[in-house]
Amino acid sequence: MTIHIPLTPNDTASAGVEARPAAGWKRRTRLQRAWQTLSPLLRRPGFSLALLIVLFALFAALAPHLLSHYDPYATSPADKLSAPGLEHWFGTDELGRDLYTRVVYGARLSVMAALLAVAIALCGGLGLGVLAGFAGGRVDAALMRLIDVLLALPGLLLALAIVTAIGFGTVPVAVAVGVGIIPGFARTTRAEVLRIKTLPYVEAARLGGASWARTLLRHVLPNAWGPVAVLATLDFGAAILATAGLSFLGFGAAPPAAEWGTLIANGRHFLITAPWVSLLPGLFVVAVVFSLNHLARSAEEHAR
Amino acid sequence: MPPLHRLFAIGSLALALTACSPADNSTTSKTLSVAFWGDNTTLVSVDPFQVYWLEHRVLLRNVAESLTDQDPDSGRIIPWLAKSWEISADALSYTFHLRQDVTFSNGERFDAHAVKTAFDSNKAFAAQLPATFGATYLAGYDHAEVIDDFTVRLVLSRPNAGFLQATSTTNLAILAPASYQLTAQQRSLGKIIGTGPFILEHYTPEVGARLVKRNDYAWPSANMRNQGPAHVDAIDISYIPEESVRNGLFLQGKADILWPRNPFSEVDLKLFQSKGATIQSRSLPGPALNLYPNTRNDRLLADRQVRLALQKAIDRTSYAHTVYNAAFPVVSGVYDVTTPYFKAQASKLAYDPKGAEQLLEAAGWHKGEDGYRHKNGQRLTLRYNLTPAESAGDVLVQDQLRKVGIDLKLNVLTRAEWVAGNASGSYDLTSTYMTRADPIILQTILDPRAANSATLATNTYEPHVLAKAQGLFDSGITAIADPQRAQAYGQLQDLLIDEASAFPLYERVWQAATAPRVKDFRWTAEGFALFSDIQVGQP
Amino acid sequence: MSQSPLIEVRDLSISYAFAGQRTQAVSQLSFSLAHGETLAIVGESGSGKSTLANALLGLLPDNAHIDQGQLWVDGVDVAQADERTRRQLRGRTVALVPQDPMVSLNPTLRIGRQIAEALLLARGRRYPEVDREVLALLAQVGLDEPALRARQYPHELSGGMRQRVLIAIALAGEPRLIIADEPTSALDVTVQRRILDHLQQLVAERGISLLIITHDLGMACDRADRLLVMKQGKLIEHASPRQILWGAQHPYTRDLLNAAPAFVPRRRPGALPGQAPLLRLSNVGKRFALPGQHAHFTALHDLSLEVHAGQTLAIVGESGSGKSTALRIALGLERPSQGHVEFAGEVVSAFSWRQFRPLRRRIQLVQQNPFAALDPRFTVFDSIVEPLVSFGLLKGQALERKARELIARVQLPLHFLDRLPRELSGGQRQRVAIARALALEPEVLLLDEPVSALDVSVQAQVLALLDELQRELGMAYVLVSHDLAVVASMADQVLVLRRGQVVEQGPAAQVFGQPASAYTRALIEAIPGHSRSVLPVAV
Amino acid sequence: MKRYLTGRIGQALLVLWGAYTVTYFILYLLPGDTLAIMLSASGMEADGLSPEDLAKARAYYGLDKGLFEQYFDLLWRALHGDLGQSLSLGRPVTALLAERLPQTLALAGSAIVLSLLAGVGLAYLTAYVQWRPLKTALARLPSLGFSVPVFWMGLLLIQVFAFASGWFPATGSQGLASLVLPAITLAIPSAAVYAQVLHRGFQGVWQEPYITTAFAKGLSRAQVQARHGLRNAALPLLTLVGLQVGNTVSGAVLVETIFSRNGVGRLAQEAVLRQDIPVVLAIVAVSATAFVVVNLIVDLLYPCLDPRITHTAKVN
Repeated sequence: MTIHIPLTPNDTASAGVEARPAAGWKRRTRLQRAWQTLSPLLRRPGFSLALLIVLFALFAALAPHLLSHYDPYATSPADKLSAPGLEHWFGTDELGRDLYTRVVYGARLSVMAALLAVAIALCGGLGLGVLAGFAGGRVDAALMRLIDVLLALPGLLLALAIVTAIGFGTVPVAVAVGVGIIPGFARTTRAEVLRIKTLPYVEAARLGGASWARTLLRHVLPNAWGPVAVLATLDFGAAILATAGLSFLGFGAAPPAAEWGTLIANGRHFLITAPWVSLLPGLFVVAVVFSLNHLARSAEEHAR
Repeated sequence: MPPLHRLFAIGSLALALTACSPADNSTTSKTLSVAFWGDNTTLVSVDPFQVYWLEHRVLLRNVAESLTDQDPDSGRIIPWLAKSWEISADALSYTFHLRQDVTFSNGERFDAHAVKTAFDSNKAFAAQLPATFGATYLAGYDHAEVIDDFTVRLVLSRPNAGFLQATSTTNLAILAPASYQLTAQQRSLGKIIGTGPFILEHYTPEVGARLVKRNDYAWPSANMRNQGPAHVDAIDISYIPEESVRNGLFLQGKADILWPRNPFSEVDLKLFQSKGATIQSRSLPGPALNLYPNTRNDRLLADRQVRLALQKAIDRTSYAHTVYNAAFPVVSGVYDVTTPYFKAQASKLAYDPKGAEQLLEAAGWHKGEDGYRHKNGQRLTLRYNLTPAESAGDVLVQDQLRKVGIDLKLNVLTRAEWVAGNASGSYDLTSTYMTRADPIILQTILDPRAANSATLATNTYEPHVLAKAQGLFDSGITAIADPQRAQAYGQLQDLLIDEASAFPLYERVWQAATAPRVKDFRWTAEGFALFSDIQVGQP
Repeated sequence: MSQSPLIEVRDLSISYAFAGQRTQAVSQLSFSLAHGETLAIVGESGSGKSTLANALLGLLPDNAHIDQGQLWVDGVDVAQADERTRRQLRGRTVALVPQDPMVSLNPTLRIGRQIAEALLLARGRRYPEVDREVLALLAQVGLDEPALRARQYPHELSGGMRQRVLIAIALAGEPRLIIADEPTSALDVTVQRRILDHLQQLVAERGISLLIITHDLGMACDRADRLLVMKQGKLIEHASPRQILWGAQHPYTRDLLNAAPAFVPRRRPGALPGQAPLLRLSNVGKRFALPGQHAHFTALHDLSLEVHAGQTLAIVGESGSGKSTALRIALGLERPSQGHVEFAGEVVSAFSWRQFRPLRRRIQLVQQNPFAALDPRFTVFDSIVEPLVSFGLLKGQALERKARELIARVQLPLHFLDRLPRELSGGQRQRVAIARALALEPEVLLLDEPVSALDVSVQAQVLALLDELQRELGMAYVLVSHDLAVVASMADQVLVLRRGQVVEQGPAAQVFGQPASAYTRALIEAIPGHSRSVLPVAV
Repeated sequence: MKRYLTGRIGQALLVLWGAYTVTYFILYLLPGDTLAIMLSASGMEADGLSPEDLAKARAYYGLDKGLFEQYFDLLWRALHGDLGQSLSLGRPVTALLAERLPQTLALAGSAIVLSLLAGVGLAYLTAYVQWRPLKTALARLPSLGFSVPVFWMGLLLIQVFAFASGWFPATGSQGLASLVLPAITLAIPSAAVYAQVLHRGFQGVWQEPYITTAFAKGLSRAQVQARHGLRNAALPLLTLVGLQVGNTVSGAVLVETIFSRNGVGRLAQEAVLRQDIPVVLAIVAVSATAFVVVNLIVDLLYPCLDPRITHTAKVN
């Protein structure tokens, strides 16, 4: 049983007792406020660790060469399938390439693909959701049926069809995955918009003379953003998994570049003889996705 | 929905545990289980005439038989359902004298009428669907004449030096007339009645097939050691696309023969051998795994110097030893060694990166800052179309070429796009293979007049070479005497290497791992197995 | 009644751990409760009264900790007892009538089952008379058609009916003590009174002790034999109602008494005759179409009113009376189905949103729930200047100056401009909302239940602020409220609504002094502490 | 109620038609000539044939019709229960589905049951456990569940439970035992989602005043959780079960590939690759129907679980 008693600030000291000199007051910047929100979260070791892992992945995507001195594509037949050790942290693959390096360089493709997918889903989903939620009526009904149609199509089948339609590679896979998660975003956004639209402060803003555009941009979207951002973080993880799934089926980037999914997929032939080739990249993916989930959940719990 | 009680049963782990305890009954000892890789998902068929899929041809070899057989060691054609034959001087008519003791598994008698029915049905099917694979075997066939019940004459309209070999293949295997009354579709799904030592009990696409022994079998060719009915009672064939799963099944003893399409990697090989398994290998007759260039339309490989440099830049020894193992044969010609009239070209295929770099420099390609060669602002990038996925070997070659400054772009495509790419010529390198124990098979790839893809075949040669190559193909197919054929095909192989119109990568060795209890695994000339010879015993 | 008291609390201290800090909720509290006695614990939010109720039931949340003291309930020390023993006490010795009947019944279970559950716990699992007794209980708590009610789900009953069901549940275990935690604060006043009367009657009949926990000193004085007044976890006053009313010891208790807006109509000069009203509603009605039917629901019927500068018009009614609809029509948020709205001599009821917009500077709203009226992401500064920004009236320095002026006007410290709504208390939020409404310097301010969500002492402060602002700025107020005491302290004119119909309308003194309708009289009588309005406390 | 039902069914049919049409046109936008694929499948390439031969082959495969003509033709026949012929397999699609569907239904059905059992069980346990460290650990488990790639989990399970311990067969479509590992693999992500949602449901429900009412009656914690907590916490789960149908079909594609199961998922993947439009369309139609029907059932079931929801028009 977890009942939290809300501790309301004291009401008594309201009547100008603490008045400071007028010059003393300056508006707080957004950065300061963001820091104030974030700092209690950072004190949790789990959150910090998760953040660290995600930042590592993002950093690897931006500057992989700083994290490893090996060439991810240079084959070295003599070193093929050597076990993890000091020289090769994750071991080597069947052509003697350093696996850790390949995972780090793979981050660029995988993270970019996932980011692109989430960006597509965000733009599409946010657009549809806001439009449906704000316009209401027939527009809403029509858009929701469209979303239903997208939902009714199994995600992977839709992605497969899209990938075969526009070709293999990281970008098509990202597009396919992104289209697949649009419905979720659209639904969440719409629900949030519908909820916030009726809240008293939105009415107050309207009565204060704010235009719909201003209400939307200043009140509805920022307040709808919370749940949508949490969903985006969760879907960022889901997109990594979905791209991995498509790479597993062979739709990934052009070789020798390899996404994480491709690494796992290629390594699976050696599950019996050299398990690390598949397991270590797999574990890395699990760690990153789990961290993303953890961040999203912590942020959500914190917001509640 | 499955029955409710079933669902509940699944929920209970305990139940499931008891349900799956290994069911070792005595019959399994006489059943041979074979694990192949995935089934053909593009053309679902076990109809002999249509089948090009190697695994299905293995199956068919043991169910349906042909007029002749081919000696796996010498490549000579030997009697089988036909006791003897004569070929007319103009090589246009083949008279076969048939065995008289042969019956189909449905009880029908094997005779000249059955042979005529088979050939005529195949011809009719080829007319309806000219694209079908068997059509190439039947090239030139005009009609059959039944001389008497056990003598049949097959008449060609134009010479086909490969025709006699064709009569030994599964593609021209003789099915019972009843089979041809069915539609091609029904045959494709397993309604196959042959004269072989096994009967195809059922074939379930993508899952597997089951062969059962025929007890009254007594007409093998000389290739078979066992002259009577098969030693094993049944053969269970399963198609398992996932390599690790397939290997696991074999290691667990749930498969007696592990027979994937691609050769084993070194680690797998050692693992299997450490468990007492025997590795059976045979080079598949037909072209080696070659890359074919596109020399037309001002593509980079139009320059012979660049092609020759490419030939030198490929380290075939390292390929064989890295991707496979130290004992793996290094490819030494356009054909695999088991192909009749094979001519070794090992010295011309030696790894010579310095030579390659010199050739490229001479051709005006100079290394830039990115490590790749450039000429007139253009990078030396070669587009290699492949389907459905790249192999470790492709990536290895990519890295080998990088060392001399060639950028090999591995362009992974769906089968559809790959086909379209070949037809439109939007590639620099592409690759395909066919298996048949006769050099004539190369015509289906490299002779524009007979090839599946005329564009691919044309693009392989520079314009002035094409005529020369076609001339050699013609001499090969019209030649009647062996020395003439040997000369023609020898020159052809020289031409392809000298002109760098084919880049062999590796010998297409087909490997199967057999469990310790499996004895007498033997190959046919085309690289299939004779299940009738196999004995299973205690390891 | 010579036996030991039913409840004996000695030196009890309870604290909560929250966000790494410990907060004292109850400190060193001692009291006792005799059999058959009615005791009231009075306090505002944060006084620890609910914590005490939970502690008596042994239902403290996980993060609460009993630091010291003893809690004897019927001879058992709940502070020390194990969960099993405490469970024995609950329902059978101590029962609870919870705070908000709307959410205190399980929405997915039928009423009958929820009562039966309590019965079965008290009488054993195989109690044969369950069904009959459920109906008997339902009848006893004053519900018509008990058989029907038992089959219904909570959402099919009104709030008052649900509270009666909860009383039935509390009675089912035949407890010795019933704790009523703010039992009626969520209900309409007239319903409140009937239910409390009924509860006290039932308790008296059965000789059950009653512990009322409330924020309403008036109600406590009406109902209880003895009163405990708590503030911030400490017991500050312990007396009989009479003692408290005639001379409370502690200044806080006196403050509470004074703060509670006593029912004293205010007397002020009326509107100057001949002056045109600022806002006038003429014969306004509103109908809503019901979904799926051709029927209409009439929310408002033929309402006419006038609001003059510097005056307050109060609209009084219980939930569903149409008072909010009237307000929304006046604001142009809803179109009236009939009649029209005039603002400053202009008919505005047919105005589009765009046409209405300039008028928004002259008519503003303060909303009911201060907890949702502020954008949680906006600082106080952003919130209060938003109307100015929307109308593009001020920028930069001028904007900040105006913000300082406004925040001072609602008597909040300057540095509050940086706070986010979640860092403010309810009263402070309502002040911010008022400041926002004042930003445009409107002539008419609509107040929708402006203090109903606030503690009594805070209510008084906010009302005082509103009064002061009206005197300084000369605004007209339209006050919508269900609380007659609030209305009486503010209004010049009063309008009583019931189910969309105007029941009574006129100057405050007249309506309250000589109510013409029975409904108005009932409303006035239902005011807790009305009986003592003759007493000289609220002068 | 009747009116609601008609409207809801109409809506469902509209969604189905939308799904069918969207898929058809996506598939028709694919590059590559269907005929070329058909021919290459049988070992020939289109440019090796004369125009007459090509026309003959085109007619043989039924590809000699226009885009919309084929669409309406297919749609019309689909409405009559004829899903057409598979282009590459040369068999009626209905026969193919009849052969493959039971496998997938068994897999998906057992996966759904398993995921519900596991998800609900885990969340129930998490809610019941009071010891903090264990509660936290259990609460984090679902996150881990859907952080693991399905195919990776499948391979891992095969290694551990099929090859290392030999408890279950790794592949095959026959028997209960061969269903265990794939069903578990497919169930894990859904179970994680259910557990997570139900866990949150419990978190919310525990704060509801009616739980206090229940405790005040003298019910034990276990009784309160079972009688008052579960049903209310599980309400959001129902919608989710409906939505997970699509994910289960997606998962089936991967799981059937790994476990060499001969189901619809694998058929779908292969059909997309060889542009076998009738087959893909049929599979999409079937899975969309499953999705729509399950969600329809969910909607109709809601009033049973939550009496506050009714599908009849009501006066407020």
